[in-house]
Amino acid sequence: MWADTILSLRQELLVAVIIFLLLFIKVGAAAYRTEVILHLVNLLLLVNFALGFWEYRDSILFNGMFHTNKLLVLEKNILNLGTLIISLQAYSWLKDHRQATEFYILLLSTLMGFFFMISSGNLLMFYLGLELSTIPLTALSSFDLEKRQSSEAAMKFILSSAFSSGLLLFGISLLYGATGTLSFDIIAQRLDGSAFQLFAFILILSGFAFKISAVPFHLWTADVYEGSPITVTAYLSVISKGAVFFIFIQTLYTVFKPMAGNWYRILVLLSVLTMVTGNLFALRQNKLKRLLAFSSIAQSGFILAGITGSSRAGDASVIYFILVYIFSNLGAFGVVSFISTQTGRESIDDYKGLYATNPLLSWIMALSLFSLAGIPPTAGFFGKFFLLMAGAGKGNYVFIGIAALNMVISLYYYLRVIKAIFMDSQPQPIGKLKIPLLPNIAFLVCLGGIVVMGLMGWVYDYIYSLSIGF
Amino acid sequence: MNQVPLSHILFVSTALFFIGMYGLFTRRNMITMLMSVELILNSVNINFVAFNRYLYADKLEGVFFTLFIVAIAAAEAAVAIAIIINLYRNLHSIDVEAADEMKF
Amino acid sequence: MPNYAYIILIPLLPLAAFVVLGLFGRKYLRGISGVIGTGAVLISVVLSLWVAYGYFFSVGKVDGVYQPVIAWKAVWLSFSPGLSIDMSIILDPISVMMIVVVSFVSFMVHLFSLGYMKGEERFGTYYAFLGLFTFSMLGLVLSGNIFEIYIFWELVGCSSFLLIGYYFDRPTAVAAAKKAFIVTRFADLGFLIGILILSLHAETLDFRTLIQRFTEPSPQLAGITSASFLGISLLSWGLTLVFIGGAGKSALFPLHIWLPDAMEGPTPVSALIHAATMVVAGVYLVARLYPVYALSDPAVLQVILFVGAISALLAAVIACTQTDIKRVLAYSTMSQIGYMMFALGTFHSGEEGALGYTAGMFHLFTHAFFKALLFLCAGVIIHKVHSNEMRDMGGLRRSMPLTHGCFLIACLAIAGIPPFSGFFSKEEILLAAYRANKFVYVIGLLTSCLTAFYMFRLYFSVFWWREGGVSAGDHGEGPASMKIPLVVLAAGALLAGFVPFSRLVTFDGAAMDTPGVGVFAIAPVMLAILGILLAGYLYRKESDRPRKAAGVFGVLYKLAYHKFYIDEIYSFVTKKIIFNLIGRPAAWIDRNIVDGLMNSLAGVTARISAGIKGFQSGRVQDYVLYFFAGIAVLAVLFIYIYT
Amino acid sequence: MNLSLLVLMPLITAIVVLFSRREGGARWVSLTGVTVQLLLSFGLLILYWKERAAGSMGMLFEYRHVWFKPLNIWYHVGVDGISVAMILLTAVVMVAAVLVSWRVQSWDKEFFVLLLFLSAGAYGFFLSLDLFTLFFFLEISVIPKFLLIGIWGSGKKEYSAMKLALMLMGGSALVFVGLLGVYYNTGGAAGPYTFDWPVIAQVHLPVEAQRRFFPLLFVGFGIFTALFPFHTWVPDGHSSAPTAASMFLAGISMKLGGYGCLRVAVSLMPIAAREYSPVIILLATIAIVYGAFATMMQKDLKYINAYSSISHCGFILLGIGMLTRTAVMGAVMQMISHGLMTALFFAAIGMIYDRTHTRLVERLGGLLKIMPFISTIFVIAGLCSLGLPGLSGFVAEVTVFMGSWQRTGEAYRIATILACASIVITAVYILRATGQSIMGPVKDQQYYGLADATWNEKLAAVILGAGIIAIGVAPFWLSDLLNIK
Repeated sequence: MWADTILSLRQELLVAVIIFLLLFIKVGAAAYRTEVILHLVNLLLLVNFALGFWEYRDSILFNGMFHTNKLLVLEKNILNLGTLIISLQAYSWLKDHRQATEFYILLLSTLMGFFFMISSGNLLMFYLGLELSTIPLTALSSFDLEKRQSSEAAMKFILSSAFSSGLLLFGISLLYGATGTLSFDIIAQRLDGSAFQLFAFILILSGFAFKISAVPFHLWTADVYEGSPITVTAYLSVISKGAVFFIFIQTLYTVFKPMAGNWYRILVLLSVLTMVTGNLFALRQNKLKRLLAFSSIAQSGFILAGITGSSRAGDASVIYFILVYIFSNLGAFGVVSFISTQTGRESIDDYKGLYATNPLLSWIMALSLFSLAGIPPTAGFFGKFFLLMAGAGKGNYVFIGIAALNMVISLYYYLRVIKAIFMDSQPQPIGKLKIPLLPNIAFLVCLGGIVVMGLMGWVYDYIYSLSIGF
Repeated sequence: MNQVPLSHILFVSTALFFIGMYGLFTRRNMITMLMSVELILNSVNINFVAFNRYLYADKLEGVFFTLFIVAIAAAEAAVAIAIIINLYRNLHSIDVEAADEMKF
Repeated sequence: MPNYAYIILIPLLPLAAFVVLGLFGRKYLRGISGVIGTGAVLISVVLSLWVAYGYFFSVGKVDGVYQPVIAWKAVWLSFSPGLSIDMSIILDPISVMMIVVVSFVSFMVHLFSLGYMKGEERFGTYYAFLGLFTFSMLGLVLSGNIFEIYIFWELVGCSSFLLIGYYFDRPTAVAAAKKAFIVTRFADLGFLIGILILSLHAETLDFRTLIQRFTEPSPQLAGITSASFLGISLLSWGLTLVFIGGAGKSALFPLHIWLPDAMEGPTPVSALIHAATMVVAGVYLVARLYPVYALSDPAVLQVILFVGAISALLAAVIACTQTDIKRVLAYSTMSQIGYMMFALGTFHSGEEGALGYTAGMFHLFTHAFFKALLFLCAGVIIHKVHSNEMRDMGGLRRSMPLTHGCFLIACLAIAGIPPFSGFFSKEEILLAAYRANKFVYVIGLLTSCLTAFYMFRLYFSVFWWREGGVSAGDHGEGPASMKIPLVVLAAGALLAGFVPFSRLVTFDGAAMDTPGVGVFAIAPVMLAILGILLAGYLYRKESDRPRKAAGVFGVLYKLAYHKFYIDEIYSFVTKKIIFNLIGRPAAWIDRNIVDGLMNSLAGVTARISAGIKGFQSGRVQDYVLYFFAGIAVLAVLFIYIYT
Repeated sequence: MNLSLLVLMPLITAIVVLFSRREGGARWVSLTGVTVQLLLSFGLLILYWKERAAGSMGMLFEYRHVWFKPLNIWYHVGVDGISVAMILLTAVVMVAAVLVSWRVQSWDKEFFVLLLFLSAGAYGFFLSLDLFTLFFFLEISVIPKFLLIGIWGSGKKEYSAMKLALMLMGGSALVFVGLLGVYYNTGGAAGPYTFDWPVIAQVHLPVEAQRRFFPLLFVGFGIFTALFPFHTWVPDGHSSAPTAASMFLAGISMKLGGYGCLRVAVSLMPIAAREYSPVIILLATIAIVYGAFATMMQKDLKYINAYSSISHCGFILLGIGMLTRTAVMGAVMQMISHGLMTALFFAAIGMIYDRTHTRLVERLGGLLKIMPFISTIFVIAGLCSLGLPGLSGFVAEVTVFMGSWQRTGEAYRIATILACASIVITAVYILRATGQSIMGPVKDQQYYGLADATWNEKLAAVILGAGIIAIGVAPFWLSDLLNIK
């Protein structure tokens, strides 16, 4: 019995263990060198990643509060992998940072929050997971205490997220009033698509939309991404977004299935708005972090397009895309963060002539951007293709056409970066940079993921075999 | 004894909700904005309790949810205050208008 | 039927010469390239004479009628069943006659060039081009397939372009080459479309089948005559367009403008291409399709008749006024070709109605000799005085007696004085014209008189006019390699008339005995002599009579001197209209409108993105406001409107 | 024969190039690679003839391997006559391209790697029988072009590169939507949805779907082959690109479009093709005539050739639009002929530019005296472009004309005649360019002493010229190779 619980909770528990370990280290004030802590954490995250591959039977704990099955384990593992990559990339930033331990405590508690959120079977559990992840995140985003922008970002983040969770809760309360329960399964049975429930749903949706930064709930994104430490930005843009997408698509496909007709239209609208706005804003950016922020907004537009497919292919393609997206986006963010920690330069113009001095970084950046733009043979191509393919399943080709054209627009600003790196030159280009071991490993993982993912069809097959849809 | 109908209570909570929102939109002071958010959360609490008491009195889900919300609101407030203080260190002001360095 | 396969060697040998010299001529074979080229052509000459002998005297006739023979055939490019470009060799009287003429004159020119072009830097290239031309011309005359003839037609044009532009560092030469190519290309467009029209309805590209289907009653003939465009039957369209192609190559009015300029090429080239062979390709083309023209569409034949007559007269008039020796010859060429053309035009369905056919071919045959001779003489003269202008010459008869003699023979021949070759062919033509159309006959007479006049004007002002002439730096009349061709050709010009042509080359292949020309010949000969005397009176001695005479004609003279301003009209049309009114706008539109559209798409996108940047105001309160607005809009849209 | 080898070979070569250490090792490695590739392609040709002689019909050397099973997406390759011809073309052009870029100084490794990558995309495209595979390879080819032009190009290279990349991506976006449309209309009774070309060719797509998706696919592919009015990337792109890239761009990449129009749009949606063919023919005719006139006004040799490419690719679209067997065959011939011709032309222009550092016609002159070889190949390319018999251009154009003429209807006839008329204009601008830059007196004294072509340039020119003449003198083997049903 206990063993069963523990095994089902293995990923969450291990993360919790790490957190407590770090707490003890901190409180015990034992003077460990930061490197040791970093290595320890990375190692344990790696162990956790390995645990994810251990197949264990599906189970439902705490009378329906907590679900777990192969799909969820996979999703958690994807998030875990992303976190691991980020922490590897952050190595050179953290190793001489005083509060490395706190950073990890916060980071991992958000991770645990996401874990609980995506395997929640109940609105209460969902809310707890969400907040467990949101509040540390806001703290993280002001982690550069002395940087003005950082704390400004944090302020915007906490206020708007508090507001959004307020609306989310209001929606939940209305839904509770309408159905009289908090457990997903029962809600699904009791939904009838009445105006009242629809209003509740829209409020809840706005909570999700805020997290995945769908237009018009996205406005915090750019500022927070720009202000926060790049590591946190990377985390926000892939892990947090990915996690929320996981739970979002699950709730849509299971809980709000009766309302499918309604939310399909809403999602199409949001998706178009998100893609277009994200791209249009990204066109004009000169700061790379901001550009990537808007590009990630546009990406969520594409993911929404995939969700609208509301088929197994839709679910599978979304998960697949998020996996790919982790590699590509972390590749790009990794380069940006590495360069900015080394030289503190973050604008596109600073990258002029980068290729002459740092070919490897340039190629990583280029491939990641191509993957984000969906250019073959990078994995991003397959991700985008499947998303829109799933979306087209509904036969709404105008929508898909708009999405396809948006891919062209997005290509423009990605190519601007490429142009700066490969074609332009400047008086004092970024000097030759030595990449330490751990970030290098992270880069290679991203690169490998970008290059080979598309050619390994079985990955998609596996995800598809687990995914849900109707 | 005749009791207050549910709709009245819902009206109160909704009013509270919009008051909070209004405060959030108009107040320049970050602390006040934070308080308005708390108002919103409290309106939610009222909702939960009311629904629970009036419609689904057999279970206590709503009430428990309220408890959690209160707790989390506290945590949120703590972090928010911390952030705001930190911002004040850098900005020497808690006027939200002052913090719009990053835009467009 | 005997095996004619070796005939393929006749065109292939010059081709081989072209390939070899083209690849190695410039570097390795520079010295002996001339010999190689000449040798190759010599073999072709022998072969073609052998073929001619065999065809005319031993095997060609089947029960008294010369049969066309397909000596060789291979599918080259097949479009659809029955419709394919074949590489085939057809033997019939005209083609056999033509291969003799072409290879013979070409050989003469090769020989002549040995001396004339000696020491040229691109000697090998020159012979390579000559080889290419000879190959293409022989291929042209042997073609048994209308598309095959078009192919060689183009190749001939190209090699003519290359040879005219041989002195490529002379801008005038380059311009002339361009002009020649483009004008003929324009005409060939007509040819091509004509081919498309004819072939589509004939459902074949093979000459014999096509002629057969269009001359005997057949569904194809019915189809093409019934179908019409702008009220004219497609058959007429097709034939006219094909004729336009021929007119372009043969420099008939109004497509003649390229020929005089083409004289920028080396003189032997002018002799070969622009006098004896290529320019008569048009005549040959019409002759090749003659049955169709004659039997199925007399209307087009009328067009041919008048175009030919006008060209003949016009060219003759212009020739009287030119002072550049080669240009005079060029215009006379044009005039003679006009002769041949209207000879073909004179078909009528009386007895001996096809006399014009024989006559035209006959004139083509004789003309080749004396016109080539004239050009080669001109070559010798230019070689000597280093100038094309008549006024730099004069009184050369002492210093170059041989040339003088040959030139005189040629002039008499072209003037149609018996017993020189030109006489016979011309008489036949005039006779045919007389029977067919009196008006054209008069034009013919007038032209022959003018011909005599300008030829002797040329003759006198080159060899007489003033005494002494240039003797400075006098290097005789060139080496033997230049003399021999003159003599041989002179002999040809003298004797070619006695070939019993009407027994060999006739419309229906059956022999036809020439009508006695005796009495009929008086008038033309008298006129010719009159012309000669007039020329002698004006140009024999240096005097200002010519100017006076010119003054008498006044405007006419001026017009003729400026070639009736046809060149100017053309250049106006091309420069002003085609370039400025079509080309320039097209380029402008492309850059500014079409491309501008594409760029403006990007511009609009950028403008929009600049326009909406205000939403990202940086104020968290605006953010939450938009957040709430978003919810409100969604709620309104999807709760009240969509349900 | 395992066709995937043709795709892998360039990639392997590229990898070897990456690890080639020695100075100038890159070019030798890539030369070897492309030569082997050329031999492979010839081997393919011979095997293909063997198979056909043995009487096997349909696609040959097919190979299927499941890629994304749940979506029924396969890696599926196979060849028919057309693809064999196109592959040969690509191989030949690639050898020439590597040879002419012998003197790439900066980042030569990257240059050759990108070039090889580009070619791999083209090979894959011509091989693939699964529409997904096809699209995959189609899009692969966009980015290398961008980098090649942007890094090694000349003039306003960034602008041109960006324009090219965006317009081509726009094209492939349309193709993408079209393909999805096709995919979702294959299923139903005929079994699961599929991208598999032979299968789709069997199931007849519903007419409605054809009407909706044919324009997307045709225009999308058409942008690649300079369909009016989406041709404006061509002049800038071609003229800014480095020589090898221009050769490949004009020679091969533009043919991807034509091939796609034929293989995907027309052959999968015959009904819609017939309905839309007047529009196609109209656009093609405009492209032909208008392109030719626009060319007449150009002053820069590369612009001249680029615009003439628009006009010539018009013939491709015209032939495809006319839909008669002969016309389509002519279109394919034109693809191959134009590929060789324009590659040769760009090679010659590149050589001239390397030496004189100008491409402006009025600055050049009398080159025939100084660099006879280069001038000769320039003239040959020009003559081929104006359709001189004995060179490939004539064969292709004549076939297109004959085919178009067989389409009954006065409008079609007029379109054909206009197309024919364009050959005169072609003659005009080719001869103007030749007359001014190659012939005439030497304009600039410092041109004296400029060297003629080096061995590698000569080799490149000879290879391309051999192809041109082989087709021009003996077209029957080509027409046998691509007998279109």
